Amino acid sequence: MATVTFKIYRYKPGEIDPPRYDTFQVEVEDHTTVLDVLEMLRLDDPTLTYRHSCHHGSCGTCGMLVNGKEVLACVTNVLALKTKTVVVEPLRNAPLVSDLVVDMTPFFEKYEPIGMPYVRASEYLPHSQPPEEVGSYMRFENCLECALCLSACPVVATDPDYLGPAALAAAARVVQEPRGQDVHGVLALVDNEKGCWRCHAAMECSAACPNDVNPGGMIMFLRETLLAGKHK
Amino acid sequence: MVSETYQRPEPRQPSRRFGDWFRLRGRSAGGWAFVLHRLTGLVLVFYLFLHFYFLSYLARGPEAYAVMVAGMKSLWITVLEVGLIAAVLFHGLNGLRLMLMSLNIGVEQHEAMFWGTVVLSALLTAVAAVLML
Amino acid sequence: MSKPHVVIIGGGATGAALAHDLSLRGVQVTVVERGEVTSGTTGRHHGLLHSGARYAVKDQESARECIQENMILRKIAPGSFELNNGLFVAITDEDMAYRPAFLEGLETCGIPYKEITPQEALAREPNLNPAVKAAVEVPDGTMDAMRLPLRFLATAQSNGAVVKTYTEVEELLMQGKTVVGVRVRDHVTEKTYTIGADLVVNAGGAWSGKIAAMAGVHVPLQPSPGVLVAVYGRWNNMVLNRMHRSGDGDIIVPQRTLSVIGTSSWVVEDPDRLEMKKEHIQLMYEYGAVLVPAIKNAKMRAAWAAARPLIGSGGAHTGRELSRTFKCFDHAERDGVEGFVTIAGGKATTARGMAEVTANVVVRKLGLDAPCRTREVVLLPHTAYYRRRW
Amino acid sequence: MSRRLNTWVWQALSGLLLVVLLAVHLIVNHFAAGGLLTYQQVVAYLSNPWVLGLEILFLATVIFHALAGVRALVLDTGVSAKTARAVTAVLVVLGLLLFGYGVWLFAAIV
Repeated sequence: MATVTFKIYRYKPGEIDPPRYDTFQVEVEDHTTVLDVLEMLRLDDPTLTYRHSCHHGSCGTCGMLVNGKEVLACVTNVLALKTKTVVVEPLRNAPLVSDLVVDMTPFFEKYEPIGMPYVRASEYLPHSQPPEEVGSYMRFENCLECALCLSACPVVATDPDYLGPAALAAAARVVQEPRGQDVHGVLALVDNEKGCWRCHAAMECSAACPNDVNPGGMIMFLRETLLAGKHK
Repeated sequence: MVSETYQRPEPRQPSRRFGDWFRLRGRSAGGWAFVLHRLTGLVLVFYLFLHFYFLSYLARGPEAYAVMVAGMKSLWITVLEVGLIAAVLFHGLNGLRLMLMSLNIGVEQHEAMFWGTVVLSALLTAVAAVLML
Repeated sequence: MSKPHVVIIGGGATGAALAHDLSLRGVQVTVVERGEVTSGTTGRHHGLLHSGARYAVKDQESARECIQENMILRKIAPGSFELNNGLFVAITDEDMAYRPAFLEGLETCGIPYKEITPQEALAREPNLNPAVKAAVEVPDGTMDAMRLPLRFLATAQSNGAVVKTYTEVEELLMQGKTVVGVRVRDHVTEKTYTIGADLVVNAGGAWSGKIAAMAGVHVPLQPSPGVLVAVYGRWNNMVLNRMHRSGDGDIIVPQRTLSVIGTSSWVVEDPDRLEMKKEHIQLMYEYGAVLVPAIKNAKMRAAWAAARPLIGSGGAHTGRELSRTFKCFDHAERDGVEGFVTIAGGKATTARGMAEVTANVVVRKLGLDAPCRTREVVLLPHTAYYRRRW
Repeated sequence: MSRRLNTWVWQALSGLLLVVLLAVHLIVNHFAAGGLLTYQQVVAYLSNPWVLGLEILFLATVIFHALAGVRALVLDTGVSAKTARAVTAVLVVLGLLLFGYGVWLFAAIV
């Protein structure tokens, strides 16, 4: 058990506006995560709003800034942060709804048209032999649609029309494993100045990504594909 | 029973954060490379215009040019010139790094390549400084 | 004539599937959810698309529901599952003793299965405990606990349903003994307002007892939490189950880049206060290692608790004795409260079936003659859920 | 990729060229033998038609690269497509003016 101070960003349109920080003293244990703390705080203050669902870093809803860095709150251990004060703020570069809740609509406006299939061939346990009716083992895609990469990207910060790392990485996945998708159509979506050529390779998206999508590397893969004319 | 009309306010749109072009805190090496590339690029564009201005002395004849060149012979100007060399070197070498990355070469090693760029620029700047001072 | 209006309380799997079903039947639906959709129990389950084999001996009603819904979901939500099948493996002699009853249960419930040799099981799953004595393959799969319900909600929205998140019900509005709407608080502004309804459905899952109490009625619901542990890596590609009476830590569900070990079980009174039992984390590791020995060294990604909404008397101690099936309560028949229906219990796999049964009750009460269409209608992708305005 | 090379590719190619040209320019103009310090030295240097050609190529490349960089910065601010086109037009004119100025300067001293 240790006592940690939490400073939490609060905003409610017309109500808490301008935003403020609320401070709480919280008792945490070894396994307590930032999301656990928010859940505890909400018992006393039901007005605290945040997004969450799976609690194990698989759904991607609880993206937020913790001490200024983009993380999934559910897999962010409080004591591992090693700070006496933990500052929790909403993601950057997204419309703010309330407290820590951001509007994901603009994210999906760019992401959905790419049409990345949600399952992919699994590369795990390559020597195992799947039963006949299964064909090859499959698994869900890495991308959690959490928007941490968009929050970290310095270009998204100033250009809302930039396609952004998540959509570009999804496009690269379609090129790598089309699963029936139209590769040329997807490449046409990204081969322009609001697409993969807008990126300045700061690679902050890849540093922020909680699930090894490596969007920066995927954007570089798209450039290579386009430069080398590999898809023809 | 009739519902009360209630309209939830629109979300607050994010403002454009130009500070993020130059924010070093909370950044990884790739982010620092981006910040430095942008800063040095801006410095070099500024210098390009300055250079054009100073070369206009050439059109005013040998004497005017000699006066301008003599005016450049201060230590402070030389120090600024060394800074300029450093900016050129970093921007050029990091540009090569960005080109390699865009050919999908060394993307996994982009941080090491950034540090290599920094070290190489520093070394070459030192050589230039020795030659100039 | 305008469409009848139904308010669904709860944006979990059940509420989502019901919103979809009712929207297809010409009902105007408003879903109110106090937090983010699927933030209660729905988002936190293993992500298991049940074949029903887990319940084939003890809870055959649930088992039949599962295999039926499993097959329907494959049709209406293509692309939303890791369809790698599942294995039930016997490790001990005790497990072997359970085998005949297990196979008989699969037959009885109509769950397709294929017994494979231990050698073949190990060829498919190299990390499996080499002590495996018997292995039975069943059509288990993995689902995304959040994104499958999002597909129901997305399709419902495209058919006119409105989903109001961060909107908490504070009061059920009554006229005499009839529920006529809800008073809600919008946590975005902390303003309250009323939503009138021809009928209100309580799909609050583990919280449905609390909601029912607002209308002065009791539903025999027992929130039963379990601890789950997610570890990095896929240690198996098929869902691995222990072939024995369902108990603690007897399943490893590979999901995305993780493996989820589940699960313990106890009962609580208040689903908002799930005390995370730290010692259960170690237990999950230990039991998981019986199936896949290497998993005891796997790095943990997260441990969490989720509250199952089980129907029961409240007399159970661990939650295991409670059925996993569901019940639809028409409170008019049961408690004399009109305009109020509760759907409780069940599982994510059976959410569509629960919705069908509930919607049948709802449309009958509303005097509509509209058949269920959710067995055929293919759902929109989950990304379509976000084609919405605040 | 479309047959038409995009600005990013031109930016990269001009950058690559600059690495070579700028090295030559810096070493010859400013380092070799103490650099070009007098008017006469500059005139003598540029009297070699190869050198002059190289310097004019350098002039064009550096102007393109610098202004394309400015354009990238402006596009990063998320301006509308219309504004982007206007900015591009202004930068093209500015670039041509700068190039003209450079050529005029060479002409004035050669």
